[in-house]
Amino acid sequence: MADTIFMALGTIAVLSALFCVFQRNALAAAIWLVLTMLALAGMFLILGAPFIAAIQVLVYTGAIMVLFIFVIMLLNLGDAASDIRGPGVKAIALVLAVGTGAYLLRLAGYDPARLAFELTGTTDLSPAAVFATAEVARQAAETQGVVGAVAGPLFSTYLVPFEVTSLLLLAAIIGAVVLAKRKI
Amino acid sequence: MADMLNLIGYQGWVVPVLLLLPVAGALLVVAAPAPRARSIALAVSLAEFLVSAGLWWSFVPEGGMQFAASIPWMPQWGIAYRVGIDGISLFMVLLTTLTMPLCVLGSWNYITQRERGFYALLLVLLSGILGVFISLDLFLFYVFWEVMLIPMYFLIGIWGGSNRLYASIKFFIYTMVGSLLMLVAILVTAWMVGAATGVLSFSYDHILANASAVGGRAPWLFAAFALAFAIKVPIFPFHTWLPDAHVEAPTAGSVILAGVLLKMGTYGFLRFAIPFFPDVAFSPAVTTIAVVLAVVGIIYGALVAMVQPDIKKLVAYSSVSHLGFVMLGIWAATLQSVQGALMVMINHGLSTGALFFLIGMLYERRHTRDIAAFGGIARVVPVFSLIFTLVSLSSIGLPGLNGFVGEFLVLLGSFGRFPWATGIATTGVIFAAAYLLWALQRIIFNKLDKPENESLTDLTPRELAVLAPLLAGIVWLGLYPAPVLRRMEPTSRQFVESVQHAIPQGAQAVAAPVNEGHP
Amino acid sequence: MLLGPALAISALLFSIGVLGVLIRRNAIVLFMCVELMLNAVNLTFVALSRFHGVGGQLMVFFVMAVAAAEAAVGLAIILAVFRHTTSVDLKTNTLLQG
Amino acid sequence: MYVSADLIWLAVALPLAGFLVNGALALWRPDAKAAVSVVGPAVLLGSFAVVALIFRSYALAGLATPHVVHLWTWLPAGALTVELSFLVDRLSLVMLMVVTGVGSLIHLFSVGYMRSDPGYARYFAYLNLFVVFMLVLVLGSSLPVLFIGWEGVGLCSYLLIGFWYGDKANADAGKKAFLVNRIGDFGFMVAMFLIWVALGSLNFLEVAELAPRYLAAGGTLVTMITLFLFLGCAGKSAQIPLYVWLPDAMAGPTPVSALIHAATMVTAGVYLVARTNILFAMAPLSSTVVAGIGALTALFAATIGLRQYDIKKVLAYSTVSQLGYMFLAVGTGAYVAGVFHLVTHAFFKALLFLGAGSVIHSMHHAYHATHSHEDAQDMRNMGGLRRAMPWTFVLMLIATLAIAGIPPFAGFFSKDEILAAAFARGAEIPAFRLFWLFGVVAAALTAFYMARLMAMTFFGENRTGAEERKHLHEAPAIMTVPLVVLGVLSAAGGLLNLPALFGGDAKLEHWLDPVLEGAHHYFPLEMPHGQTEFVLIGLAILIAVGGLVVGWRVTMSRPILPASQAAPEAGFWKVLYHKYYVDEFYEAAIVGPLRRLSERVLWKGVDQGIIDRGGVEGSAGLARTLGWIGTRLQTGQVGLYLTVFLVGALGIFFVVMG
Repeated sequence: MADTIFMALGTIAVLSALFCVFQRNALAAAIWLVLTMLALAGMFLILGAPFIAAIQVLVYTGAIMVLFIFVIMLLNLGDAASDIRGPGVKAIALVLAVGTGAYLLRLAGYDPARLAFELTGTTDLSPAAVFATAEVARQAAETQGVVGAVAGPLFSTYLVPFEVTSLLLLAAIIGAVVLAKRKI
Repeated sequence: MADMLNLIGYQGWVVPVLLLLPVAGALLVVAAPAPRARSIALAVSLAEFLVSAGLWWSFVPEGGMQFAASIPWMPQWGIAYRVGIDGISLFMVLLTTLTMPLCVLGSWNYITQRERGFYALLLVLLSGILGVFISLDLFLFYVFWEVMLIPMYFLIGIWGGSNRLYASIKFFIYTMVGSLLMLVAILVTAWMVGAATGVLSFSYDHILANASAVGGRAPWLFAAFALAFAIKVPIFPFHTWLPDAHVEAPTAGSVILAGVLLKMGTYGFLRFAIPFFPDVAFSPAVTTIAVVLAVVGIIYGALVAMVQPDIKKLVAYSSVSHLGFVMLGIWAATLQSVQGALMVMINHGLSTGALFFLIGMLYERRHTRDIAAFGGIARVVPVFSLIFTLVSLSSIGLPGLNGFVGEFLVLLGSFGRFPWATGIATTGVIFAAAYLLWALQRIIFNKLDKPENESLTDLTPRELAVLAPLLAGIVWLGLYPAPVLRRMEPTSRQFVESVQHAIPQGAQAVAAPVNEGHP
Repeated sequence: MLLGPALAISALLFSIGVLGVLIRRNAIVLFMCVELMLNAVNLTFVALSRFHGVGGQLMVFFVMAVAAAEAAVGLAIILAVFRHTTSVDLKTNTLLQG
Repeated sequence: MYVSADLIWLAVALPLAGFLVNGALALWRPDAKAAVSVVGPAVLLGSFAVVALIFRSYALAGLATPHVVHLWTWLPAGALTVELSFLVDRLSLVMLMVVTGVGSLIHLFSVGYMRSDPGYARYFAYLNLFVVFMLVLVLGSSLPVLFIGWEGVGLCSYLLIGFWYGDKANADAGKKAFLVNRIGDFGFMVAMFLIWVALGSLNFLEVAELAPRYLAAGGTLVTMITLFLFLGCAGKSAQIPLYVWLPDAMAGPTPVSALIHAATMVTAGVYLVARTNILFAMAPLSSTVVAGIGALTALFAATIGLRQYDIKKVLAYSTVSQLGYMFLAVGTGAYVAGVFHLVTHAFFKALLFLGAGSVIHSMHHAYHATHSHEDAQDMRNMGGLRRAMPWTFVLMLIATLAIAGIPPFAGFFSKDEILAAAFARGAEIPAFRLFWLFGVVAAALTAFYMARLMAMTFFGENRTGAEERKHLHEAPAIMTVPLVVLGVLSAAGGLLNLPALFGGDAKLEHWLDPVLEGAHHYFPLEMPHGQTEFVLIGLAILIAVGGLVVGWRVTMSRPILPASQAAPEAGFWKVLYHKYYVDEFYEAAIVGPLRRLSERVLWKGVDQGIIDRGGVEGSAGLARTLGWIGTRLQTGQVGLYLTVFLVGALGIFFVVMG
């Protein structure tokens, strides 16, 4: 059941992404992207990352995409003429995109067993044994709750990156204010 | 006097005080109100000079380093604060500390903008230069070498003449190219010596004792060191930054540049490049190149100086000529020539420094350095003219004044080894007289035919105070250089003896035709 | 375990993002395509976090923070450029020309 | 009273003190002329007194050994130790007497001559300083110490020639003198280096002792040393090819010409050869060169003197010519004759110059009084001055007879001795016969141009101008008294070294014997005796008298026109008048090309062109070009950047990850 929903969501995500890319109207493209993101949030949920799913909805769809839409509307770009490049560029782009996709799609063949083999170099161990620590973490998450499982490492192992992120955001705020203001 | 200095433990604290006092003074200058900056700078530089003056008595005329100290800095890489003074650096230190208060006093009214920055940079520069002459750790040496470069760049770039940006960037890039190569050479030398001896250390003594460990790389390392120093000296054809830098720099900058900074190049040869790699330095090919370039510098500098319309440029090219004598003396590596080279270094500092001061004083009055703008001013400014003549004569090398002592010893000492080159170099005395006397005539003699020169005022007491110490030095070193020569003799002897093994015996044969029946 | 499908979807989304970046001239849309690519990567992180522990999820968290910062600054830049040239078309905006 | 030679420093210190006092006055109290008038000559008279007393003590005690007065150590550098010390011996004492004696007289004369000049104090400061350096030159116990004086006198000469520096010509002349001397100094320095390399000492006494031991007589080394030394002498003593500065040096005040450019400084070269006589004696080739150059200069300068109109220029070329005689003497090995001629020449040439100065002084006043701008030194503007200036006329006549070589005046004996010596040497080295001939011809020319000078100046009609004539008058006593003293010396100076033939005892010869012992050994000279001597003397007198008569006849045969009305020179006279165009040749062949080379090739070409434009800016240009190529990739099209970026990223992926 979960697999089916996952595949459905995946299909929605890919299709709406395609619409987003080929949609002439910037506003519409943004709406299509929102749909992709929501689909992704659902997929995160299925993949066992409820916290990420939540902030995906909150931050991406709720904050970032709203910002995009806000800017698009502010600049009144809703019905601008087509900004899609000519056929020559399109052909090159298609080749590159397909190349990238073909290269990356090789990842589709991965399953836990192969992952375990690549990590350990033997087939003796079962994936469950190899990924025991992950299993432990998942079990801890179940006892600690959705947020607790993430919060623990975030404030211990990843404390420094976390703090740096806060600095980055501060810098971004100042930067955005400076750039956007007409006169300082 | 020496006993009295020992009583206050002079030997122990003099070097750190010399290095730190100017930096502290610079901070004080920055913190003080702008009109006070020059007084503070003068007080600090005078104090510095008084502190350094004790070296004269406290220094024992023996070989080896004195006032030495060593404090670990980055022990894992063998870098330490290692300092010391010997007969070579003693006079460079004294020359520097003597020049600096004069520079401050000479800039008294010349600098009217951003005084604090100017005087603070001067003091930092003082510290940097002293560090270069005092440090006995290659890393420390390199640090000071760069520390010195930056204030100089700003002195030219901010307080310079109309074309100052071009000049300062040219100066900076020229020096930087050389010093980066030197850094590479320092690192490679230290690393290879460390690999061979098992002790990674930037200590001068350690590297000097084991410099043979570099083996076949020696020519490349020598070349890197030599290029850095050659640019600084400057040796033809690396000299073209000098006229531009001199012309654009403010008076104090020119004085320091000519008086002290150029000596860092020759000092580098004497202290590092040659003692580390004597076999390379005195190989026939390198010797030929060095001596030819030295002689070319002497003649070329003098000839080009002769036709300069700008007084400062004229003096700048004359520096190229004078420093050629130093290079010749160093490469001849006889006791007389090396002592002579050291004397030329001191003398050039005194007389060229004085010349730049005089030109600066003229510039403050007329705002031009064009020789053609003057003429006949001896009538309106007799004291200025007298001093200008005296200093020019010192630069020409009139016996009885300081310039002669150095040139004479260099040429006398070099003649046995390079009779032809020395003979050609001796013609430099003719050209030196030509360019300076011609300039002298066009500036202070001839008819007073420019009305704006009629109202020139003669030197003020402050300006006389700037020139008096230099004039005293010019006359004193000309008539009684013995105390100076005696203090530098042991170190010079050490240098000569340490490189003697590297001088091929065949090279001595050059002097053979004039050697029939030498005692 | 959905690893393979998740990675495949991620690859497709990423390629679509690349395609969008290459064929669009509108700076804002181009920017959105970049976001799309970031999301594709996020999917990979989450999918693999099931095997490598919670670090992958945290990485997604950081990516989002960076994306947010980037969006804020990037859009501000676009606004500033638009104010200057009244266009967000990259063809007419060649300020980066050397 | 015995005065120790140790006190000789006092003779130097006195003029030095005078220099300091006068120099200070010149800077701050230029109007204190009375003080200057006292201090200037007094210090020199004091110096003369010191020297005279020491000389007397030496003579009475019959001391022959040199005495070294050590002052301080000048240049200690390992094996080289140059002491600043004075060497008092018989040779230096003779020179000291001349320098301080003639110097004192000229200082006294200057009091009258320069009194009205605004630079009076400065003048005496320079003059005192000159004497200081001249004494150091004479007294220096080693080559470098002598070199201090050598260059110092050059400096003072430079300052005094350009004394009236407001006129560019004067400043030019001073500079020219210094520069030409510097060429000579180059030779001097190289000679010092050679001596140092060969002998390891620069001290005169040590060199004299070591040279016979370590140098091969007639060898290359000693020849090179002496030739380079002679180059120095040629510069200082105005010999071919470096004589050109001396005639121009007449731009200085006339007493300066008398003191520096006739009596003392220019004879320094002769003194140096005499001082290092042992080296020259060991190098016969160099000696021949010295004598040859000397003889040639004597002749060459004398011919130019024939056709000059400036009274000082005539005397200047005459000086060059007489210096040539001195070099002929020392080159011949007749060092005593050289020194003897040096002394007598100092007397009569100083007298001639001072007399000329007296004439110019008078002429100048006359023109000044009438605001005329005629040339006060041009002989064509003079004539008949014997009436206005009888003292000057008589004294100059004595000097003329002395220089022309009329017995019993001083010049006759010294010149005759030189010619006799050259003739005698001719027996050994034939070239000397030619030199002798040059000397004889030059002697005739000397008599000729001196007769011309006297005739144009003192005889005939006065051509100064009707109004100006009234202002011509004899010089004041302070100027004529020194002239009288010099006149006595010029007349009786021959007694110093009266040869046995005339019943004398050749005092100077014996006096200098100890100094010249070594030279006599290596380069012995047998002077002619008996019949040859008589013939030579007769010939010399004949030539002198003949020259005078012809000179007088030729000059007086035609009316002389004042300078402003004179016709331009023509033919060979023109070549002589223009001094063989040597100055023009030097300018065109050496000075000009050197300046153009420096300016156009070295500075503009090499420095600014190759090094700066090519090297420095070339490398900057290279960097800029590379950067420009880089900018071409920066189209500003973000799409293009992205495409390129993706291609690169994919490429890396495929290559690295397979």
